[in-house]
Amino acid sequence: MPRQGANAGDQLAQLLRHYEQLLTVRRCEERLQRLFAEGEVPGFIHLSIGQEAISVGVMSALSDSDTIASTHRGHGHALAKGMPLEGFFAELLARDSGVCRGRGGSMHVADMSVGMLGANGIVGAGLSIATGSALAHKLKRSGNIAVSFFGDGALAEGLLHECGNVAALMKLPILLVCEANGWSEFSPADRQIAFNLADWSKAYGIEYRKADGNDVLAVAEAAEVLIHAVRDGEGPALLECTTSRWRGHFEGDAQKYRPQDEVQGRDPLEVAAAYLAREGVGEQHLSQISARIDAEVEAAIAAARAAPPANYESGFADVYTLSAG
Amino acid sequence: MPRQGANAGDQLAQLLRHYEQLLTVRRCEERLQRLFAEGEVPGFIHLSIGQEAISVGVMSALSDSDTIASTHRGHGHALAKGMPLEGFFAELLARDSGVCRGRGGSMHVADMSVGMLGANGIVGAGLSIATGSALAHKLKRSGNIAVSFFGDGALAEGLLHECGNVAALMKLPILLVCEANGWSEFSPADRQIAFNLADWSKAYGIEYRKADGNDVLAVAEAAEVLIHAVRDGEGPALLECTTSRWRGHFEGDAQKYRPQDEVQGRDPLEVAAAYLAREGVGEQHLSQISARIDAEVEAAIAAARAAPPANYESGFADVYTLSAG
Amino acid sequence: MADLRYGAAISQALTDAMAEDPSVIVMGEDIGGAGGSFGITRGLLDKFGPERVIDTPISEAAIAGMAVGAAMSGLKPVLEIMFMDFVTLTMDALVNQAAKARFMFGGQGSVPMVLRTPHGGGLSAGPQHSQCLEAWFAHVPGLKVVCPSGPANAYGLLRSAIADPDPVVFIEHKGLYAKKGPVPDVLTVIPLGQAATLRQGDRVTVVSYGAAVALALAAAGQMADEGVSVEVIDLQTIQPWDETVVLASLAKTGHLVIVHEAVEAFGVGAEITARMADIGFAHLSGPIIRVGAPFMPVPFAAELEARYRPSVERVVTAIRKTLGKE
Amino acid sequence: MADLRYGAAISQALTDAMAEDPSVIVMGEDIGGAGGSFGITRGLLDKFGPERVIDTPISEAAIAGMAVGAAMSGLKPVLEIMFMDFVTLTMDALVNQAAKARFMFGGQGSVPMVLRTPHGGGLSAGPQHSQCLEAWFAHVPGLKVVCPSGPANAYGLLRSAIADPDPVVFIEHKGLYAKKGPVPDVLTVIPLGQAATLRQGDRVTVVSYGAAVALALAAAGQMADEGVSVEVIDLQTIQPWDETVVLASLAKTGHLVIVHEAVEAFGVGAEITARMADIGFAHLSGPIIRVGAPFMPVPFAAELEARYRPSVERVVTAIRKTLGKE
Ligand SMILES: Cc1ncc(C[n+]2csc(CCOP(=O)(O)OP(=O)(O)O)c2C)c(N)n1
Ligand SMILES: Cc1ncc(C[n+]2csc(CCOP(=O)(O)OP(=O)(O)O)c2C)c(N)n1
Ligand SMILES: [Mg+2]
Ligand SMILES: [Mg+2]
Repeated sequence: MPRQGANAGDQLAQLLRHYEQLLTVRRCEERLQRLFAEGEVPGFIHLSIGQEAISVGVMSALSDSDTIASTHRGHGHALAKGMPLEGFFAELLARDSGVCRGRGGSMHVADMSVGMLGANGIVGAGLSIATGSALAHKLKRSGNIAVSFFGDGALAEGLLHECGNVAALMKLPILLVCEANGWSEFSPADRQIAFNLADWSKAYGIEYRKADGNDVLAVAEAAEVLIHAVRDGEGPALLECTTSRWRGHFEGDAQKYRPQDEVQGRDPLEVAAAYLAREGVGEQHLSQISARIDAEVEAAIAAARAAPPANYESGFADVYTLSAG
Repeated sequence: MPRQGANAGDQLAQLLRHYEQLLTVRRCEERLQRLFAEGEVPGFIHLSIGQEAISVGVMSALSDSDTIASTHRGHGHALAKGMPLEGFFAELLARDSGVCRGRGGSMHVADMSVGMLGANGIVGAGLSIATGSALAHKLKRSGNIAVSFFGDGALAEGLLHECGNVAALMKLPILLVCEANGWSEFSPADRQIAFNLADWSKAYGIEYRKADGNDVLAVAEAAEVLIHAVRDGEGPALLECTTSRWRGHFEGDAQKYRPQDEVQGRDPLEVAAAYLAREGVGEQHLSQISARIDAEVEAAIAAARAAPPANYESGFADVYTLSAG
Repeated sequence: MADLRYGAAISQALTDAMAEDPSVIVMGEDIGGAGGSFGITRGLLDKFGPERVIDTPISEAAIAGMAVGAAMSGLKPVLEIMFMDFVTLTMDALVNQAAKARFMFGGQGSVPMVLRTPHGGGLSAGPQHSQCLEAWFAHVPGLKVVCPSGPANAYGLLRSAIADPDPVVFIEHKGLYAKKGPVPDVLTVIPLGQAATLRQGDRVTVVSYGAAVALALAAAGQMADEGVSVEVIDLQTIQPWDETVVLASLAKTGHLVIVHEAVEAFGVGAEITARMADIGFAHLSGPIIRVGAPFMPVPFAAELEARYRPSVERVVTAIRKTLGKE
Repeated sequence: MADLRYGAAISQALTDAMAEDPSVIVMGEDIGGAGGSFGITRGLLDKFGPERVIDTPISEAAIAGMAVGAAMSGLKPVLEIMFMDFVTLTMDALVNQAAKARFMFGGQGSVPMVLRTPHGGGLSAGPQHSQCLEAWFAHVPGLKVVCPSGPANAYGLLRSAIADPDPVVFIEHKGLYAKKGPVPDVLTVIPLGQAATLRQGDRVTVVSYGAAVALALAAAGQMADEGVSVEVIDLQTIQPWDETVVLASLAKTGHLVIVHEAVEAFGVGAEITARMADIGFAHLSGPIIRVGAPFMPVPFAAELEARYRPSVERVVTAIRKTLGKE
């Protein structure tokens, strides 16, 4: 599903970038999985393994000054938006050089410099933050847009309705991206949600598309079409991406609630590799990429490990500013 | 629009009951208007003059053990549900004999003995209270239903979405009644709401009807059809009633925001009187009813005035119970 | 010195802040066309247009969260919540998002927003339209809490709140809106975090904020007639509050009374008492007495509400009590 | 005496209450099929079926409001909010509806509901999954607030909370769930509003609740080695709290220390201090010292969180401080 309007060379370069990003997110999370199991990463971590194509696909249509608000499952969003690997790992390893200086951890990775307004521990909260960010973009006539990522479980929160309504009324430049992985923590999402997003969007006059969330090109294409309209001032749009959560809700989740025979979606990496194969990019090229990314990830982890631990005293200065009025 | 399946005598009796209730609500609120202007009623009062047919029509399909959750504009709901006039006026006049012992006032009139779970100062809050009440009805297999009244401005609150979703999922016996008077306080409701309720209901799988909220028979008929299904376990339904708010948002509101030429809906009393005329009920009969109701209202006000004022000390015992565990 | 109404001073602060800084916007329910339920934002729509004066739907949770997101993206939103009781619907945005962003993102993500809201009773508005909930916010690291007592500090503190890089909960008293008071000819900015000593005295310190300051002053006047010299401190900012000024006063007087309209139990007065019972213990010559609302929702009936709210008499009684003059 | 885990004691209380009273239901996110995020409701679905053990969508505002409505209509809902931080989304239902109904409806409308929720840190769960917000609720007339310190009172207090005719916020500590402690062979109900004196002493009174009680006891043990006799009081119920027991202890010791995990500023300790600095002033022989969290969101990094949370050392320091032994 190569995009139209780009020439063959561009297309290939773009595909390769997608693949590299997908693999970067995958490798980072696989390493986190191990670091967590070995006790080096504390707290709750929610991996997006299996869902990477949504982050990578949507982000391919954004610039650094577009903003995103993310969720508890935010690593993919953060990395695809451009958060540096070292700051990312340093955060999860609770270092002072972490993007949040070790104060936030997995659920709060943020990098304002690339428009990543934060992962979020509160389901649904990102919806209103992104809506507000879109308001700022609109008033400043910056041409930027805001994107809110949220899961299919989050659809039950009232903020979906309030923000959908406000964004539609005010024609805000916001893209709502639902990552429909079929699970809301330990419960099937469809037992918690009585509506489908196509009908829901229609009721609010919100442009809607559905994409295969495991196919980075499908996501990128749908996102691009919607984002084009959003940027043009046509108001909010909603992109629903079906996907699968490969791991537990969080690392350490024994998943007793999960049927053995649950059908997993296709591997976003394999889907992307197949596209590349069609363009003549072979195994060898992919292994080179893989080796490079592995090295980058290991370097980032090594740098994070070598960094000083998070600092307690510095936190007090960031509770709030004591200005002279 | 006489109901089907009832014989002519029943129909007439029912119409007369509607008329009497409409007139009772009207007269009570007109008197409140004066009592407020004269300084006898303190606080904020929101009159439902012009909207009475919704309360009367819906309530005609309910029993005492069905429950309702109301709004800031709750006098009509309370009286039509069966709150005694004396307790009502005593409350607004801040007497100890008031339904809430003078502690709640207009925005909190409640009478649990007739299933009136309270007017409410928080826009939208009644939605969740009614949803919970419906849950209780369902679990107790009581055959009762719950009704939530709310305005067209309240549609912007997230609870509409959360409760609509939960009620649809759990197939709760609840009727949602939107009183669409076109205003959300000082702003036209359509500038605050991006969706229409027909599409919205459809998205959630909620049975929907729209009725002329100034025509008590139209409301009663639509309510009855929906309530029948709700009672039968078919899940939530929504009734949208178009109407007009004749007075300001609250008494004392100068309404500078309001267009001079706004078209008011028909008078629910005149609509009902026309039906009665068709059945041969003449002016004279109506004046008799009117005189009786006036007398009842004056008697209630006189009794309220004569009652002891609200009592301060007794309040402490009702903050919470200090039980022996 | 001129005379200005409290409400007008707040309007002026909004107007001046908007005129000076194009990133300041105001948003809320019925604040544009209608000018706000208490008329505070009247005229702003005409002056600054609908892009900067935004009428929102009745969606408190969303608009509070939007203020956070807008603040993260370069605006300075001033959000009006019509009655303080409705902040119940905005707690997540304020507490979990706005308050924590700067810290939790490691010093990125300043959230320069102000939430303006009126608290307090006196209008027979009943249990859901009269509450004083400032203690909640003062307990949350990351939020500043401000509560002006009159027109001059309403203006000066609101200007500081809007200029502040962090989220500020700015609490007005609905009973004060129409009250006039003296203001300097040139309205001045008042820094956050500083108390004002409104009356000097050496026998008892009375600490207060908001509308209750007038009760403290009246009680001080009454005690003066009896020869008891009372110092009255207006906190102005509740979080961070001016411990230095209160402690210095206590060191002088040895007696402390705290007055506010909020429920006494677990209220703001508890914290001031607790700090002074620790760092000021050596200075204490008598019990610290709080005057606040009893443990009861705000009743509707006017007579009940009048008994419920703190009064000059209750402040006087408290002063006598700490002096052992009961 | 048997040994039981804190989490198991809570499960047992739920099971017993549901078995005894068919109007008791439990509801919350993932509490049915999955047995709750901390496993507390495990087994209830099989025992009592999906009508009484209700898995809800992620709609905290709605389910809290539903609990209110269900309680008004004859059920006794026990609602689980997965982390106390998420009560931000339930404040309206709790504060404006549940808390006020009995009073505001003139004595009609009892709202017999319980909101169970875990607070506290220790899991590196970060700023939005570790807060202790009990002071908010204690400030609201109409709500009872309970916080058990171990399995025996977790069971006994939860039974009382469920039986209570009014809304109760029942706060558990996630760090305690897996901890074992002694319980009587026959589990007993413990009335709300009563403190428990866990250790007798005559030099200093230490008041605490929840997980911090263990710190108080450890500090008391340590001080005993130094010959300082410390009395340890477990409040058990925070609203209404047992003023009588605390005052009597203070009358004996003259010194008071209060320990909790919540932020110290404007926290529960402030109220206890404030009451004692008033009605207990005559007994005070030293400053009242609070030990709580600093004014900072709960940090993620394990080492930071460990420094952030109160410790035995800090309690010991506080005891020394009030005794003037710094
Ligand atoms: C307000 C709130 N309620 C509940 C939770 C606990 N929680 C965290 S993730 C989650 C499920 C979210 O499901 P979904 O939105 O589909 O995201 P997914 O985990 O599938 O990516 C829940 C209930 C929370 N963090 N915040
Ligand atoms: C949560 C909340 N937000 C705002 C208000 C203030 N307020 C009271 S009524 C109202 C407008 C309600 O409009 P609608 O729901 O259409 O009811 P109507 O007044 O038209 O009957 C507003 C904004 C409130 N009481 N509660
Ligand atoms: Mg999901
Ligand atoms: Mg309306």
